Amino acid sequence: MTAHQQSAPDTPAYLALRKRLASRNRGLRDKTTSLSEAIATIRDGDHVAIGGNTFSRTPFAAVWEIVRQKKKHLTVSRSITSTEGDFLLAGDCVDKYMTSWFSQGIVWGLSRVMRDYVENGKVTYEEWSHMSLGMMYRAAAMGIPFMPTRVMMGSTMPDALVTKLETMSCPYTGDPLLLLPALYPNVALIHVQRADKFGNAQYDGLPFMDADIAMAADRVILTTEKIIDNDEIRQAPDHTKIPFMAVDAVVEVPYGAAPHECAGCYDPFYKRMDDYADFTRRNGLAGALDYMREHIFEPRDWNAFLAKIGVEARG
Amino acid sequence: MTAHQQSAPDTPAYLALRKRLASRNRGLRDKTTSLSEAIATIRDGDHVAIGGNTFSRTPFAAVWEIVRQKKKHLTVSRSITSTEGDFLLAGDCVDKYMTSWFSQGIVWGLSRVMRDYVENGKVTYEEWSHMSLGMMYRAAAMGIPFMPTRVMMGSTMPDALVTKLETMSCPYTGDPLLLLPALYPNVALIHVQRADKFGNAQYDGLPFMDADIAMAADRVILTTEKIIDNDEIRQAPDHTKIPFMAVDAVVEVPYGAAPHECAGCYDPFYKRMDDYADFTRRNGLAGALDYMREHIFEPRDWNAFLAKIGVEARG
Amino acid sequence: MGKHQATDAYTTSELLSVMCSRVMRDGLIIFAGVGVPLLGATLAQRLNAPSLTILFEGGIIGPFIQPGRLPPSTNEMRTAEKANMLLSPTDVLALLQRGYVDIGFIGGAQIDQYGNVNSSYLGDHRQPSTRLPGSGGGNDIASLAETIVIMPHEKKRFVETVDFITSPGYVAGGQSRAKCGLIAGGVLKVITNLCVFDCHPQTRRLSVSALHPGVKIDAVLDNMGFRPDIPDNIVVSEPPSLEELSILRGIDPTRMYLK
Amino acid sequence: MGKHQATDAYTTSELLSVMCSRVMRDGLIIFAGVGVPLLGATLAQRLNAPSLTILFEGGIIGPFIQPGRLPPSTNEMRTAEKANMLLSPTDVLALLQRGYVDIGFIGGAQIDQYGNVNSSYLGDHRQPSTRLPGSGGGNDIASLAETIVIMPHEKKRFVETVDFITSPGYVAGGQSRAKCGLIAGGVLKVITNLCVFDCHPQTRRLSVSALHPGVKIDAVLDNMGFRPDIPDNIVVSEPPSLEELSILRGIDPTRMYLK
Repeated sequence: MTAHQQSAPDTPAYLALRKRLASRNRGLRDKTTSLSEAIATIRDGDHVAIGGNTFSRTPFAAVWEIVRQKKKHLTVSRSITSTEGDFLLAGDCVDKYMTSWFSQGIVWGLSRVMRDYVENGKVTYEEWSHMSLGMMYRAAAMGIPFMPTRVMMGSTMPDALVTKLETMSCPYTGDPLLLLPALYPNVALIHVQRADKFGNAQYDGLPFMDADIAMAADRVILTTEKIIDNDEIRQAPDHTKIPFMAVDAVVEVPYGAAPHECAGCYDPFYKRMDDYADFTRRNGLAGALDYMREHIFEPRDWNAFLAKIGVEARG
Repeated sequence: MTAHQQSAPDTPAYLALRKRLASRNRGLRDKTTSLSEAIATIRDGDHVAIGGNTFSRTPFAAVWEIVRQKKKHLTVSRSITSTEGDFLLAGDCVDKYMTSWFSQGIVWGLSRVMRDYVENGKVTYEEWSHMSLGMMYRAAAMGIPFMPTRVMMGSTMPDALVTKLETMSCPYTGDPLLLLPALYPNVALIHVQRADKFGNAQYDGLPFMDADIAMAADRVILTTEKIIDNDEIRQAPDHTKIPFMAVDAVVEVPYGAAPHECAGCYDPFYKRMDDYADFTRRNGLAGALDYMREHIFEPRDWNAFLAKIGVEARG
Repeated sequence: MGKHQATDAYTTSELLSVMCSRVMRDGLIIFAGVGVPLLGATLAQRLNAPSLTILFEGGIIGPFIQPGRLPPSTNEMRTAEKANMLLSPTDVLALLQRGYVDIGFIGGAQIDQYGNVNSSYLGDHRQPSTRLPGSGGGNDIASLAETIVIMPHEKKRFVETVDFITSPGYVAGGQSRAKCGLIAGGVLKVITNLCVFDCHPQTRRLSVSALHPGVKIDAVLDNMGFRPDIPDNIVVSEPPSLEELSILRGIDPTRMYLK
Repeated sequence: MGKHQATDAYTTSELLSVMCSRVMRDGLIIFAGVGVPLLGATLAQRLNAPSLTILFEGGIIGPFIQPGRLPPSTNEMRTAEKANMLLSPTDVLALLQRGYVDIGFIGGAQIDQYGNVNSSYLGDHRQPSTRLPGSGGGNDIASLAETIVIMPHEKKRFVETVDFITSPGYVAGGQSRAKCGLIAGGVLKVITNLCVFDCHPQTRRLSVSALHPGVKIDAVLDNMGFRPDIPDNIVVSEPPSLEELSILRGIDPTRMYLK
């Protein structure tokens, strides 16, 4: 037996975790709400996990609203981070960022905002391997306190983490293993192609880590291109990826991932992403703040933002 | 660190495991073959894992052929076992059976054959909790030597296993955990609604543990109601559940799960299952052997078996 | 089952189903097998718990049970009819481990004074007199959730110590369950055709909490192989109401489970 | 990149792509990023490895890369076009852990004498001069597979010791990789625009195994911050053939990656 050594910051005691889950109303009830009300439930200091990946199925409207509501001291985790990370950092929302990769995208190069925040010590930055972050969510989703793995050993990565990682030798095989602590976000933000009012969510194309993130989190805020009838869900329950009982808020947000892509609904709006990149290429962090004033704080609502960037909302 | 204690029988060394996988031709190649040739690749003493569950999407034709080919000394694992377990036991194919539940189905009561084999010590019988068996396959599928879990502790179940289970205290939380050793079958038998000739498999309805079993195994023998074109797979790659590179043989077997069900293709043939139950109700093991002579050994081929039980094959 | 409670007004399985339904409050998530717990859950949904959710070990979340179309098993497609989501058994059982399930229901061949349930072996497991079907998800439910055991009230089933613990209750009583590593869950109630037990908060022995209508404590004791705690404050269960029985009979009009 | 090899006949990226393609035998499963490895893989598929399979960290198994439609990233839907299967990144990376991948390809900002790659921090990670994009799946690939590193041959990139090990090669040389816990995988080759390195079987230091056509060993050494092993048996790479170049240019007619 390995002795009890130390608690990782993101691994709460099992009973407390269960209590948080038990306190939620997980029944089959209407959870539709507005974007602002859904995001208002996020508390300063919460750990917010973001679904999708790079610029694919990003819950962009939800992140946009977090920045508008000026949430503070968040821990944010996302497997691969794009523009939304810039806005969260520059919006002064984040104390700690956990990711495996951070850039608007290969074609736009390094994030000037991220560099400014990390190189000047303005944010606690944890870099994990892509699989490690996925396995930490998965351990949490499965209700186990860690996932054994064969990565991140021999690298400098564990030394650059706040979390102290444990290792062990497998009692069955003798294999050396690194133990990834379960990662329990307080809130998961997920954007999907369709969901019903109860929160049963179905998505197409690349699944990313969304199902694990949803089950790992204390609460899930779901934005969806379209709210469909529960009957449609029940006709194809083998396509449901996130069950209603994990979801706390359902918000219909057409183009809710724009300017990122949403498979089957719209491609990435590359030109719109170029526009943002121009702001930071010219003026770094100040350019990002200019962009954010015009595109996040000044628009009346999400549809006004869409109009501003030249995307037509359906609603 | 936990010291190296003992090797579980089903957890081969990591490098040997990788070598077995590397030795397979995993490229995109035509793997279609006949039922008898596919099953002929199974060696006496292999560990054979069976997909589906109870009488749903059972790879029945594949099991039927194993019994016909009189394979010996197999280890067989299946999460929930129905009639196919009777045939494998009574066919003298099995040295060790791993399952969480064994009965033709609730309505037919206890398996007379299984009782005969277990109560008379004619088979090594390992009972695992349903989730435990699933997690052992999953650990193997993920390439980790064990999965930590919170079940089977406090029960008598570990005492009745050949495998000696290890426990530990979580170094992050102090939680007591039972470590389920990864379970690597030599062969997985999977039946699906559709697959292409390369082995890309898609199935509908309840997924059971099939995806984990396929990735856990050294080799996969796939039977499919229908072989479809690879183009159809590539049009909906998010519905592929087992990738071609895990599959070694693809056999088109219409009604390949009969008399069990195959979602969307056919319901369970309850009457045909009643017929078998009558044989064992009257004569126990001897009745099972009578049934097997008539239904497994005497028919010319699988279609003759289908005709015998009154199911019309398409082919 | 014992015939003590089969009055003119309701059958034993009707009584058990009603007793089950009453513990199912709205919004709860329960993990059930087919049979009595499913009947109880469906009754509760119709009566006062419309957003109650049922999980089955086959991998099924929130099926829609239509009157007259009760499923025959927890692991086939009929059970999945009009479900909200289908998962692997591994993942649906992991929901228990994650803490998603409020109450799990199990049965078995034997139960003992600490609520441990045997569904594996009668006799010594190395040379059993009867090999039973086994745990299925029973061990997982009992290990990970607050559990209600449904059990026919028979002497051969209520034994002081079970031959084999498939689904652990309070193990050897007191704090032993947690000491074995099971830090969550435990036996909430044992519901029989004669009475309801809970477990004493310290000793964790079965303790009679309610007698079903018309049942004397002697009938309870005569049909058990050990003596449970008999506190002073035993209540009498509210008999099934006409409304409960009427809805229940509508759910299973062919009396598939309502024997 | 250094301009030493940009002859009239082919560009640097054409050379790199051809060198990459030659290690890709038929039937292999490779884990690649977009760019040079993808060009090399697609070339190999067209030339002599039709059943070569490509995996991307976005969760993509066996996409069908059409000439002129090369994807811009490993994590979006364009990359998934006509794939055989889509998985979560967690699961596709777990295929590396399971041993499904024959060769993984990575790049980075720095590489050192033992093949360790840095794509995280330049300078001390506690106060870096440059924070780079990071590992992505790089650490996973390098930890779990035989790895080929593609790297522009520049002095600032080939450093004796990297500032930060994102993707471990042979760590501190000798047996140190296995002692750190990485019992499988390792650096198979480092392919640059000037030469090919492998790692010495004992010391695990980079060792020149081939010089590209027209390249002198001095050019290799002049553009590195440390001295690699220089064995006697260095060969000269077979120059790209007209057939290879012709197919390659057909795959990327708009020269998206063929700079």
